[in-house]
Amino acid sequence: MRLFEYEAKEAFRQAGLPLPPSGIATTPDEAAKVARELACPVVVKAQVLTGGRGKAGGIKFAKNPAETKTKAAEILKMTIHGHPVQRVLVEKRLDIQQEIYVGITIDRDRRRPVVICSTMGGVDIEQVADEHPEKIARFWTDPVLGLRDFEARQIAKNAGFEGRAMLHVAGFLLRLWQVFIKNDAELTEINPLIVTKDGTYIAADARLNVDDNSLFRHKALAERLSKGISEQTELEQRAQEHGMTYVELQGNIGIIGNGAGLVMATMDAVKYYGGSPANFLDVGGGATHDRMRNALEIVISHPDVEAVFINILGGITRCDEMARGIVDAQKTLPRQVPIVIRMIGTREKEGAEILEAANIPFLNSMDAAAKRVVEHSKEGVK
Amino acid sequence: MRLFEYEAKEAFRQAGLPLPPSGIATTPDEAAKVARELACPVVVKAQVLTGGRGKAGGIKFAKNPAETKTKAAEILKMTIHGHPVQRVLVEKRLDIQQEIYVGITIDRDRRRPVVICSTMGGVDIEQVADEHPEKIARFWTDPVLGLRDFEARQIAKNAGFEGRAMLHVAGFLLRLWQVFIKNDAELTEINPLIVTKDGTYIAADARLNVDDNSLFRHKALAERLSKGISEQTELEQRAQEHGMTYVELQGNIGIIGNGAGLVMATMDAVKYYGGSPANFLDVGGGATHDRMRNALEIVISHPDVEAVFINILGGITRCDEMARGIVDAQKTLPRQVPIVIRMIGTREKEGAEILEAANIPFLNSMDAAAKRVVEHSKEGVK
Amino acid sequence: MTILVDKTTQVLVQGITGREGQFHAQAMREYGTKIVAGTTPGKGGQEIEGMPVFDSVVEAKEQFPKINASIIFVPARFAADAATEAIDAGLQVVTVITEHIPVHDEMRFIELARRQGSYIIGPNTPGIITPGECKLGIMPAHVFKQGRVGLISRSGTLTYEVAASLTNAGFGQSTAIGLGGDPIVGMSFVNALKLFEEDKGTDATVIIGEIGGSAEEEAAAYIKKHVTKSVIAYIAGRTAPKGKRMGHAGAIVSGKTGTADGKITALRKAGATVIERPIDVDEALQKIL
Amino acid sequence: MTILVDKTTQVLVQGITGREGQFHAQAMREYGTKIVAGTTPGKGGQEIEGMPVFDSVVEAKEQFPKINASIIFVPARFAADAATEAIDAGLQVVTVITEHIPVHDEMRFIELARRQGSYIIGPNTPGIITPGECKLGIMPAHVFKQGRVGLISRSGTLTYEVAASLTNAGFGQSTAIGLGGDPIVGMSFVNALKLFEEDKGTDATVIIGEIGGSAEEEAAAYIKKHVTKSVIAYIAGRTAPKGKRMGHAGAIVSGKTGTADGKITALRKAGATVIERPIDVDEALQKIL
Repeated sequence: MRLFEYEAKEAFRQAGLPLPPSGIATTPDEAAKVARELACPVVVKAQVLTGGRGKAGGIKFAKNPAETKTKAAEILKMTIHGHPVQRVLVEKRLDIQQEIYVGITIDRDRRRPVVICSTMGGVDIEQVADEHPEKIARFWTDPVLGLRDFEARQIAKNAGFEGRAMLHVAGFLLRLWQVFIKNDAELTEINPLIVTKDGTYIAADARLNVDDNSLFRHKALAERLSKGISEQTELEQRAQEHGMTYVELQGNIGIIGNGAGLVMATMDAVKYYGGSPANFLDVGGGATHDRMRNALEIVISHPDVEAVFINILGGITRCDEMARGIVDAQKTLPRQVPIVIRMIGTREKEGAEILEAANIPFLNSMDAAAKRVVEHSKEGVK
Repeated sequence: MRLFEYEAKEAFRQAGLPLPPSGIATTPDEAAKVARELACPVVVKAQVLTGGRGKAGGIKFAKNPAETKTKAAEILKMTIHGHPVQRVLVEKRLDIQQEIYVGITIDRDRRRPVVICSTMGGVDIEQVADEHPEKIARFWTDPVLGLRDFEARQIAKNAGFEGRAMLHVAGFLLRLWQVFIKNDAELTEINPLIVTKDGTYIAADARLNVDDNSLFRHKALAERLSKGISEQTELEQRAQEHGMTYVELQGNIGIIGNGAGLVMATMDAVKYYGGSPANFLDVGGGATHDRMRNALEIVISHPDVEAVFINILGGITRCDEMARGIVDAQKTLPRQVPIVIRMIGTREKEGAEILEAANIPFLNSMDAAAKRVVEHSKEGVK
Repeated sequence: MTILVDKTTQVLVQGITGREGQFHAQAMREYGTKIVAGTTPGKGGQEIEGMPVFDSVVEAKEQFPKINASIIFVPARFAADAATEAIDAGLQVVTVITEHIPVHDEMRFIELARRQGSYIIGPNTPGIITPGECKLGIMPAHVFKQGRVGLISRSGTLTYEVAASLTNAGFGQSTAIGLGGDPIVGMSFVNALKLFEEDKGTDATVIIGEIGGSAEEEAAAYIKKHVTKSVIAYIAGRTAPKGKRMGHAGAIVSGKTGTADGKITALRKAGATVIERPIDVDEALQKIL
Repeated sequence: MTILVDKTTQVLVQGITGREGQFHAQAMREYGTKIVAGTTPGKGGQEIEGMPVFDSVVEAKEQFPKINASIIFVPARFAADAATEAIDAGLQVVTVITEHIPVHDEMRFIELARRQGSYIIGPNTPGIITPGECKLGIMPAHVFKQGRVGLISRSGTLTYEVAASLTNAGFGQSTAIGLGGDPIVGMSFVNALKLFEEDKGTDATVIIGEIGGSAEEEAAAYIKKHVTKSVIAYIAGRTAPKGKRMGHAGAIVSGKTGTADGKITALRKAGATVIERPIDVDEALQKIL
């Protein structure tokens, strides 16, 4: 899960990372009050669970409380990439001399955390990686031993820092490592880490994505998520609550299957035969008929869906359970769309009987089913 | 440094170890108030930085607030092994079904933490080790990997716990390990870990000794020490403030030297020639003349001292610095006692000149000096 | 001939008293896998359908010193400890079925396994099967058949889809491995390709990849340099959008890495036959073998 | 012949820009030790009396690949990191002069050294000296003389006392090692005895122990089993009371362990000559050699 900037900064604060003086506000008046307390030019930043808020106009400068109020009012009215802004962070504006990048993420292929450092902060690090690869230092940390002081210094040096700057940046890397470990981070970064004109090092921005699987260790975050405050859409959230994965796409065919790889292959087959998936739902392993019922409801909730393809390969998942879920769902679905079912594997015979009794046709071949659902989807378009 | 029981319990609480409901009191009235709040039979425990308070009468039971007040008054008047009682801990009295021992300390020879667990809690664990060695399970933890869950369970099992009891005890060991690591402990133990009649596991006592060398990581403890609240005597504290080690002994000869091994050997030599050391002071490596002056002042502050033996072997320590310190000290010492000096090594010649100028005799041989100081000490006794 | 597991493999089931553990222990035993014992901390001394339950891996190994593999059905928050325990006890193959294990935990026990020289299969894997000899997993056994094609996959049900195609077409499998759907898994395509290359019982290998990460690109580099046997590859998620997790935590295209196109191109360049539909595996193999 | 360090040893001084580091780097070099370079993070590029300063051990090793030993003068709170850095860079002998290092830190880097196969001398040690060849420490060099007696000690100045006695009596030393005064130290009596036993340049070994721990008892057990050369032992602190730390953090009798009597008895039983005064070392050696 992605954390709000102000949440990430709280984690940073606990690790001893220096931050700009700031306050959070949910109304323009509150924002003005924070600006008064800070008594200096400020920057007003939209708190949203998405990237690119700067380009979208979600970051504005203000010279005084009155201006802060105006700017905060503007930002609080915005919706950035589908996320309505509900809070702004009002921060002291810094006198920037240099912008640095430090970050830690997980390198899948090496199976290790990778610490990244660059003298080119304040811009998209992937762009720096493309255009100035020599400006980026990377270090793969031993996940058992953790990041050691001397390693942090070497990373900073490799990125091009010398003398006291090297020691400063190393200190930030070590504290960021604490954030990474303590919060089960998938990614944490400071971009930019600012050196002010008087030589102070400050974490101006903060990013922290926490591994969803670790939330049993992070109760406060789990609670925030349970209130529905997350970067997910409503349907994604509903699916997750039922232990399923839902992804929104652009087409008009709903895709349900058991197992992520199979659902992706199903999606690819639909495209192969000229169709276009509207969404993607993986019911997961060993799903019950209840879950299948929910899956159908969620997929059909998407207004663009004009046909549904259910692809079941019974392993731990039992075909009879799935069939029962489909039959149940059809009774209560808000609207009727053609449903094409492909079903083989464990308890296939029992599942077949259930579907036949309810007069629901099904196929054995994934490709045949894909062709059929594409036909249905095109009928709908007509 | 040794922590008070209530301090140790605060560290336990932070690690999630279950403790009896309790409150701290510095007066009998406060103790009665705590007992009222707890609303149950209580135990009143002297908070002192020494062991054996139970045998000394520093732990008393009380059935109600009035009795708590009486018992607390008694305990708050006590001095246990030289430590006046300034606080009592008033705790809910537990319904004991079983007493368990769990502890972690450092095994010098294996250079590892050793986790110790026994079904025989509530008594001195060293006594259990002597009389029932088979009742004690020990496990040497890898200091890099730390104690793992499965290891904790195995320790509990090896100590004789089965089923749910094994899981409970393992949980305590893991949390105690957190205490050990987080507090740079030399020793931490729960004795007894109590199983109540209703099957709850509770840390009834708490012991925690923190490595003095780690105090830069434990600011609150360092501050408590700096206020002079410690298990050390006043002279030990004064010496420590000057970076020296002082130990009180039983005889009448003060011993000063540079280097712990040398001072011990000096002490042994004094005994060898029939004398008896009153105290032991190691000025440490590279001491200045100031430190030597302080050393002499501290050693002579001990009223039993009738002669002093200063044994200097100049390495990083310079003989001239030491000689200057001795000359300085003699001017200001509160009382005059015979001082025998043995001095060789770095800047021996310069040191000799300083001492000669001040009319202070010195020797080159440790054994000759030891003999001489023993003679002086016996003159004093006459 | 097979890789990693065969009829001599002696298996410990970690978490044998749980619903899943119990069910699959029995299913594996029925398949012919030598399930020797199980563990559940606190339940040592019990029996599950005649299989003895121990409190710890060490105790199970004391009783049955020939145990050399384990399969883990322990809940996510305890799974890392179970895996570490198995690695520490020196088991050679540790299959982690459990999904939703925190990735930091995974990194740590995978590193410990590397030091110790243990193979971790998974986490979040259906397991490994050597048809007719040893099933160390939760896959439906009937889609697999003894044979000479190696199968390596990042996916569960999709593996069964491909295995069923193979089996129906008469191509049995030497061994089939599910690598697991998490971003971080123990065994990689490269590790498995190496073992199949060395295995005299394997004539060709089918790899089933998906979007996300660059395990397939690494496989391609390895194939180019070290693999002499034929490789057929299928990549799921060609039509998946960027930045979305497609069910598997690991199936995500981030920036320029992890795209199906990148993987397909790399594999083609390395000389692998890349198929567009699972069903095409049959035809591709017929051309090769 | 000598142990651990000799005229070929190439030394790195960690913390060379500090007062102590600078002073002793020069003193060692004057003695003849090959001081090749030094480190102080953040001060790379400087020079100290012609010795180049690097930011890290790795950078120093890149420039001087033959560096195989280091000596650490870094303040206590940074010393563990310095030691770990040296171990990680593969240095064979790492001498830690620093005192007051937290014991948890010590346990960790000593364990890492064990895995890596590096020798840690200290912490809280005067160092090691092979008279006439290499001084890797802070001891006053003039009390040592080239010769054939090995010297192992837990103490600093007491070592000089004994070394001076030896030297005055005409017994030079092959190598003299200060193990360090902390409860936890890297090299033990047993490690050092083994090296002296194997060293053709050593005829007899003198060990200087003290109360606390059971390193001397372990040494006794080892001597009994494995040491053929004569051993003379002195134990300081016979008259120390129980439960008091006698200057060294490690010098404490706790319960029944760590007493001088226990150590003396064990060493006598193992065949060592135990002397009562440092000065007696001369006579004891004359009887033996």
